[in-house]
Amino acid sequence: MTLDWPLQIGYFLLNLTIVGLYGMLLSGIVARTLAKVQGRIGIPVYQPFIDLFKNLGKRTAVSHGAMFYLGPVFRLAGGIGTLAFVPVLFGSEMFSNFNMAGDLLLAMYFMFFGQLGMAIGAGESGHPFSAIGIARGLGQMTAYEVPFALAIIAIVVQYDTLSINDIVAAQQGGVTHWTLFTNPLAVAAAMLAFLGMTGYSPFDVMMAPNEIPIGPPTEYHSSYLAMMTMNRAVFAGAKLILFMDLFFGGATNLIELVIKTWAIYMVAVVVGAAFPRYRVDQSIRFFLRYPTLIGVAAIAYTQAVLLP
Amino acid sequence: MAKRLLIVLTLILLAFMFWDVAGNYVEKTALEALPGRYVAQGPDELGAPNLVTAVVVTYRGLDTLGEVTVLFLSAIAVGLLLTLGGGTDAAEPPKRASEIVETAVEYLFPIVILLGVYIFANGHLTPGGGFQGGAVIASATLLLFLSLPQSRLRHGLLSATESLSGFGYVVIGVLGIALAGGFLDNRVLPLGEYGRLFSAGAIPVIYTFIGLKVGTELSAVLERFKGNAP
Amino acid sequence: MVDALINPLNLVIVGLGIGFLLPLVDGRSPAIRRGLFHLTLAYQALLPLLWLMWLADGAAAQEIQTAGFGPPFSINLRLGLEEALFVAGVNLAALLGGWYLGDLLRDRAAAMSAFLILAMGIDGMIMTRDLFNLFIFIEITAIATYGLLGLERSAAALTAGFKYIIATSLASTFFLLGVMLFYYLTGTLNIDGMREQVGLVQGPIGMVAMALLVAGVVIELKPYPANGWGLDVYESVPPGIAAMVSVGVSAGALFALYKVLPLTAPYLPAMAAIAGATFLVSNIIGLKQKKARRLLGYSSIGQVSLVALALLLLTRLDQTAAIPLVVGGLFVNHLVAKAGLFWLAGALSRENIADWHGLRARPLLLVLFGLLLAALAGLPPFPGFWAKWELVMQLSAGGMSAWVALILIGSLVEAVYLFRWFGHAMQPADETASTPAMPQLLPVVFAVLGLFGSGHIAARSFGPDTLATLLPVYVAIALMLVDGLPGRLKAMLTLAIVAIYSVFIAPELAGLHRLFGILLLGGGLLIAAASLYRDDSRHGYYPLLTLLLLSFGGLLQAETSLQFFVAWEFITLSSYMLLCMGRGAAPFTLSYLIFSLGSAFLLLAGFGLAYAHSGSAALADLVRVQQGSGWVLGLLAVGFLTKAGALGLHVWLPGAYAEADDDFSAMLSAVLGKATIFGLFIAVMQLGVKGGAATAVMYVVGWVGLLTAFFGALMAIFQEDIKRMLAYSSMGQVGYMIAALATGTHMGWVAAGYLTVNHLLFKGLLFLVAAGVILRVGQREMYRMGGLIQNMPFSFFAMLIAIIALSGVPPLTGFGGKWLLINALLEKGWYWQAGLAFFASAVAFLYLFRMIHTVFLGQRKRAHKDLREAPLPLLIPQGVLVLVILVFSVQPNWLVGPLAEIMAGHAPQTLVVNGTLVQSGLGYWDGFMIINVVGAVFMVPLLMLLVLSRFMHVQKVKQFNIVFAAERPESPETTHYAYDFYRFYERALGFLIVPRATAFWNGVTEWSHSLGGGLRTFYTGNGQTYALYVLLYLVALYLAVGGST
Amino acid sequence: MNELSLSAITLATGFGLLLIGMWGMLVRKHIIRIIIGFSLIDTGIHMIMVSLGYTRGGTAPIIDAAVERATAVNTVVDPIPSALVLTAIVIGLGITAVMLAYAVQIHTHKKTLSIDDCTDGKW
Repeated sequence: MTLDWPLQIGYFLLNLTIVGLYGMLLSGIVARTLAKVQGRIGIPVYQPFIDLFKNLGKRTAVSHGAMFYLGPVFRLAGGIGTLAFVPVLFGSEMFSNFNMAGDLLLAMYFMFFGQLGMAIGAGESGHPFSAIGIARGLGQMTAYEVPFALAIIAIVVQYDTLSINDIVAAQQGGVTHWTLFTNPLAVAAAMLAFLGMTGYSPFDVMMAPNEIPIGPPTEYHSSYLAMMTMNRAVFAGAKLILFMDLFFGGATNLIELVIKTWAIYMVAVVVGAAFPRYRVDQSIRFFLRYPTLIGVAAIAYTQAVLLP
Repeated sequence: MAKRLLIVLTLILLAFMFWDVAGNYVEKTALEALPGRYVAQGPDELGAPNLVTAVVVTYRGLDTLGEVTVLFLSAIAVGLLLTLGGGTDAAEPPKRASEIVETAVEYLFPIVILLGVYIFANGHLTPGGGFQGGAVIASATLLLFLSLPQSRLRHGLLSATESLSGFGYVVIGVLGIALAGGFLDNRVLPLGEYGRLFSAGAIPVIYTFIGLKVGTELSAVLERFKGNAP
Repeated sequence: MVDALINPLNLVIVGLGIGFLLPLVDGRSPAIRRGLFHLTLAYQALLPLLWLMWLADGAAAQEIQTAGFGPPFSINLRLGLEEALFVAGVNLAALLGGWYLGDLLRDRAAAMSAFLILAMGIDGMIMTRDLFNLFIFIEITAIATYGLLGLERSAAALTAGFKYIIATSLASTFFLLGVMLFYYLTGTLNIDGMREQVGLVQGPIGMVAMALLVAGVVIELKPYPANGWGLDVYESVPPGIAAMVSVGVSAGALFALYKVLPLTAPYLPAMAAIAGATFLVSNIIGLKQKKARRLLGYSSIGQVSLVALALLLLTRLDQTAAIPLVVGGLFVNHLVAKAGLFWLAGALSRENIADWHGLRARPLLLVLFGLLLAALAGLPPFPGFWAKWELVMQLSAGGMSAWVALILIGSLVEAVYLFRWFGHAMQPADETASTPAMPQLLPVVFAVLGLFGSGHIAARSFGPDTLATLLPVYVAIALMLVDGLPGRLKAMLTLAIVAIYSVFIAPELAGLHRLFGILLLGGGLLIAAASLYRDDSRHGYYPLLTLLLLSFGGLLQAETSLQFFVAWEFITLSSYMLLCMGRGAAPFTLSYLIFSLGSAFLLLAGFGLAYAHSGSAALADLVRVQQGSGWVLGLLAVGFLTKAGALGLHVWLPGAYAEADDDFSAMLSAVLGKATIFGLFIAVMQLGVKGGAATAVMYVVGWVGLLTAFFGALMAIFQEDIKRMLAYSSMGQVGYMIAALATGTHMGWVAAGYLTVNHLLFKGLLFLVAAGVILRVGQREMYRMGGLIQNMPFSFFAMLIAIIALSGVPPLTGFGGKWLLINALLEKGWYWQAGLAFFASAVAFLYLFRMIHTVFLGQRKRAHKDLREAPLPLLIPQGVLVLVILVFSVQPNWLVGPLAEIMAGHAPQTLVVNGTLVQSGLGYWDGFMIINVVGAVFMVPLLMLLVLSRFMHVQKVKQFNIVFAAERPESPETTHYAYDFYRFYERALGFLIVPRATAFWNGVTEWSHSLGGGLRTFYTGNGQTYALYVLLYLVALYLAVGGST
Repeated sequence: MNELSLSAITLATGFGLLLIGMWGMLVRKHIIRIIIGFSLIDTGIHMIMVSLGYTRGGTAPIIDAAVERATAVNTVVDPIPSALVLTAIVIGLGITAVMLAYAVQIHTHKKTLSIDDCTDGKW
């Protein structure tokens, strides 16, 4: 397969910009929404942009070492990379990114890239809260990974492919073809896992502001922090798009994309607003209980009902 | 008690087993082929009227050599056990026998020895042989010990006799390989005239060696048991 | 004249003649007496050896007549090949034993006579062809023994001797009565004559006759429980005498059994049952035994029973052609090894096996001891190994699998107590006991040499190719001789030898074998090169390492299952010995060896069954096994899984990996573990695709693999010790390989191959990094480290690369493995398993982060401020491994392509490699493109940060300059979050890792020990009870077979 | 048993002696009595041996004036068991002697001759 590399890179930068901006905006919206739910006025939706620029403009920075310095780089590269391996819009060459490099498994495993790099960078800071936060985050990650993986397996079995594009293609032709309706158990498992992935309450113990002030990124500030904010936007966008592609029929245009991803995101936000924080061992057990059972049921359902 | 019961049970079962043999035993009415051949040809082949001797000394000579060995070994074993490291505790000297006995033994001793010699020398002709003769000789020693508990045997002489007669037996056997049909063949010497003392080839020689060996060995064993041996 | 000198009858004549003469030279000239004694023994040993040679070259068996008449009129003897072998063995043992006993016998001409005649009597038992004459020789042997037993004057020895007499005299009474009844029935005493007329031995009298004869012989072989008298003797009499009773008298009894066997055919199954039970039970009781000599007694009885069992079963199968190798091999093995051990035990004169510690300080003794034990345990190249192999093959072919199981279980139990003893010897000692005098050790040295020699001869009967598999041992022995050289020089020598060997065999390897050749030998060389970092002499390390590495070659070159198994056993033995050199390894070596041997025995059983079904011993003919392929595969798979440390069978693994020398841990995990995978490949490729039961086996193996992967990872995260963590990690990673292999598909095998290669790279790297860190820090607990990135940046980088490669995060090699694995599982339809694989690989992140963080990141201890980077000899192999990982990360198709090609020869191809794109039926993956995209993507934020940094004042801050509740932390110890890192995870999932497997195996241990304790309560020590057992044996035999019909 | 023959009686007696000897060996505690038991067993065996070699109406196998050489085959008993029993007797004697020597030594060391006190080795 020959690729027109300059064009491809150009397209990707475009995607990156769109998703990045959208992600920033989304976090503003979420903050605002949460404030409303809690009866506060909250920040303006453009506040994340202000914060970003403020951080970028800082004149000083301390470093604890090379890995500390590279941590945010890894983090942001992880976010951007994840986006790079996920097609944004179905049937559009412009919005398909570098999806041809690998399938769903690539996207799933690449999500860890940034986390790992960040964890190592934060580790070098020597701050115990960083280590504690990472330990908790990783621990929780292993747990929600289970229902998520089961859900993925269920739909891979259902569509008999690992290619994200093919999965989206199989959902075209009407709302009823979405995985949400053809395989609701898988979607339920995946969405529960999604709650853990976003790191909102009740699964935010790794950042737990009250006990281990924001956890892993404790020592990061100024430009480092700015890059991490950017990553949150891009990474969140990439994950949302992946979920949309896999479970909600994908999107053929940007409007559809915005609506669907916003809706998916709101699930996490609403749940986060409604439930208090779990202790980390509680959340581990939580994910390994019902979400996992649902995931198991999803595979059984797929095998027994959908395949024959 | 359980053990006693088990013993009884075992013996009862053994008894049943033996009954299987005794109950099914049929007395033979004729000789089998092998002994038949010994009886038919033994006298001619080996020149010994006493077929038991023929079997013992020649046909199954290796058994007999082994038998001598067994006796030699038991003498050694008794010797090893009773001489090294203490031996029997002879706290009080044994009591002397009465004078009658002592005197009788003085007369009897050479006669018994002579009888023993007679028995092993005529082993190929009459019932008897090296072992029997040797045993009689040893009984003379026993007689001696009973009457004179303090008496000592000449250990070196005994030992030399014992060793040399054993070695001589083996040498005769080897001569059998060289001069006759095989190891322990008695025909290294001429068979002589049937029924005479000096006949039946090497049988009388072998029986002499055996008789001497058995006599000295058993005597030595008796002395060991008597205690206070050298 | 020459004819007269070589006449076999001289064995009797000379022994007896000199025996009679010896007392004559009593007292006068002890030197002459001693000279005569040894000269006679030497002649007695030389003569049968010569005959053995001639007979082996095809000379006719010697029929010796006595008294000038042929059988049946006179007694005749025979010296055939079997007789010559046994006589030579016994007389050699007598020669060495006589030398050993020299001091004890010096002043006792009578005892010398008895000893000479004892040997002669045994020779007679072996050679005679007359049943009554056999009785005579039995009695000669017995009484000579009684006499010699009386040499020791302790109450224990005397009572033991008396019990011995009671039992054996009853036995010979039985025998005599049996002989007479046979004579009554057949009219002859000649054994060959009786064989012709064996039809006459029937009816009630016949049955009783046979029972008596059998009981007479069997009791001499000391069957359980009627053998307490024998054990008492072994324990209490001088070891030199005990050796002679154990090997010589038993040899005669065995041969008597061999002669009686054709006459008592109906009793054969009962005898086999007795021998089997005795073999098993005495080994189990041996577990409880603490006293060295009594332990040897149990072992002795077990071994003799095994020889008898082999004889009986082969006779039953009518495989008489195999008897010389099997029975002869087992017999010689027992004879030499057991005698050697008795002598050694006597020379050391330490009663309790726990007192044998400190042998380590005396290398010669240790080597002798280890080799003797290895021989007893049936390891190559000793004769017992070849015999056991042939026995198992024949029994399997004859459908006697239950017997195979019994033999292997018994052998394993025996190995337990033997090597526990060795473990005691390896313990350091406070005091150094006096070294025994050389004259006492000389016989032991000869015994070991004899074992090598006879092993070589036994191996020859399997053809020159098998003989070639012994090459590693000889190389190792040669290296052992130059063990005095400096350590680094020896390391170079090892590397050179292995490198030359590798180059030499490389052209012969193709396909899968070439792949594993590169892994095992190439990887082995690389890891072995790291040993250069140590400059101490490491006695014995390099010869054994050479043995290990060369045996990998043997494994690869193996064409028959035997050659494979030989190499496998060498690997087991050498790795065990190497493991023993680890400082804290002592508590773990035994379980390592036991599980390794258990694994080996399962393989042996599997190969035996394969031979039974395919009729071929070629490794490539496993594929011809049709019926029973499930069983064969099951046995082989469990065997390999045991060695791989699969869940439930893993209890040996963490301790072994953790406590081995640091560089050897890398070898164990990264390289040696691959040998197991190689074996599994061979088994699965040929048998796994058979359908039927094999499919079920594969399914189970698949689950076991994934559960191993999961639990390995889960247990790893809770370890404080870095090597323990790596050990559990290895266990988990191997689990993936097993699972991939078990799919039985092209994709799965490519995945397994890929995972194997990758695991070698990153695990070698991790263990070597750990070695460097441990060297510098002097600790293994990770929480005592921290912040070492500043001191050891390269080590950090190497570990970083390794953990990324392990975790499966793109763009390094790990992702390929995960992708292939998941695809293989999904393609196979193993969806739940795939879910578990995801979970396991996520859990792996936990320990990976913990490891790199606790060691290299976080707060550095003050004491570690001046530590230096790891030494260069450690870093260079690390560099090579990093380089290889990076190359395969950029061009994974260089690895996947050849793998796909290799595996395509064995299963329908489902994986397509198209340029840099790898495609399965489900998905696709272009490693080259991924790394380019990731590289480019990485540049974006990097450039951004670099640019931003131009405008900032980036300042490197000191250690404690952190936002810590507005305070300066107290000390690194309290600030480094490291200890009990995943406490919360334990709270959540800790219930999963309760050490059930350990508890189970402890239970097995306990149970078998108490079984042994229970079984030995039959030994009351009372001579009368023993007499009762003897009588009961007769009755039981009769009732079991004949009865009152 | 078809009819009561001479040798059958001695045979049965021999077996009887065997059993009595075994009883003695198993039940008596005194070592000397155990040895006596062994001797009884031995004697029983010898009786059995001789009985087995008996032919009906046979005489001793000595071919002298009393026995016609030509018909000797029909008139003498089997010489082999007689020869064997001779050997067996000597062997039995040897073993008995050794046993007695052991008894002496055991008494020296333990000052007792009860077999129940001779359980030094056990496990």
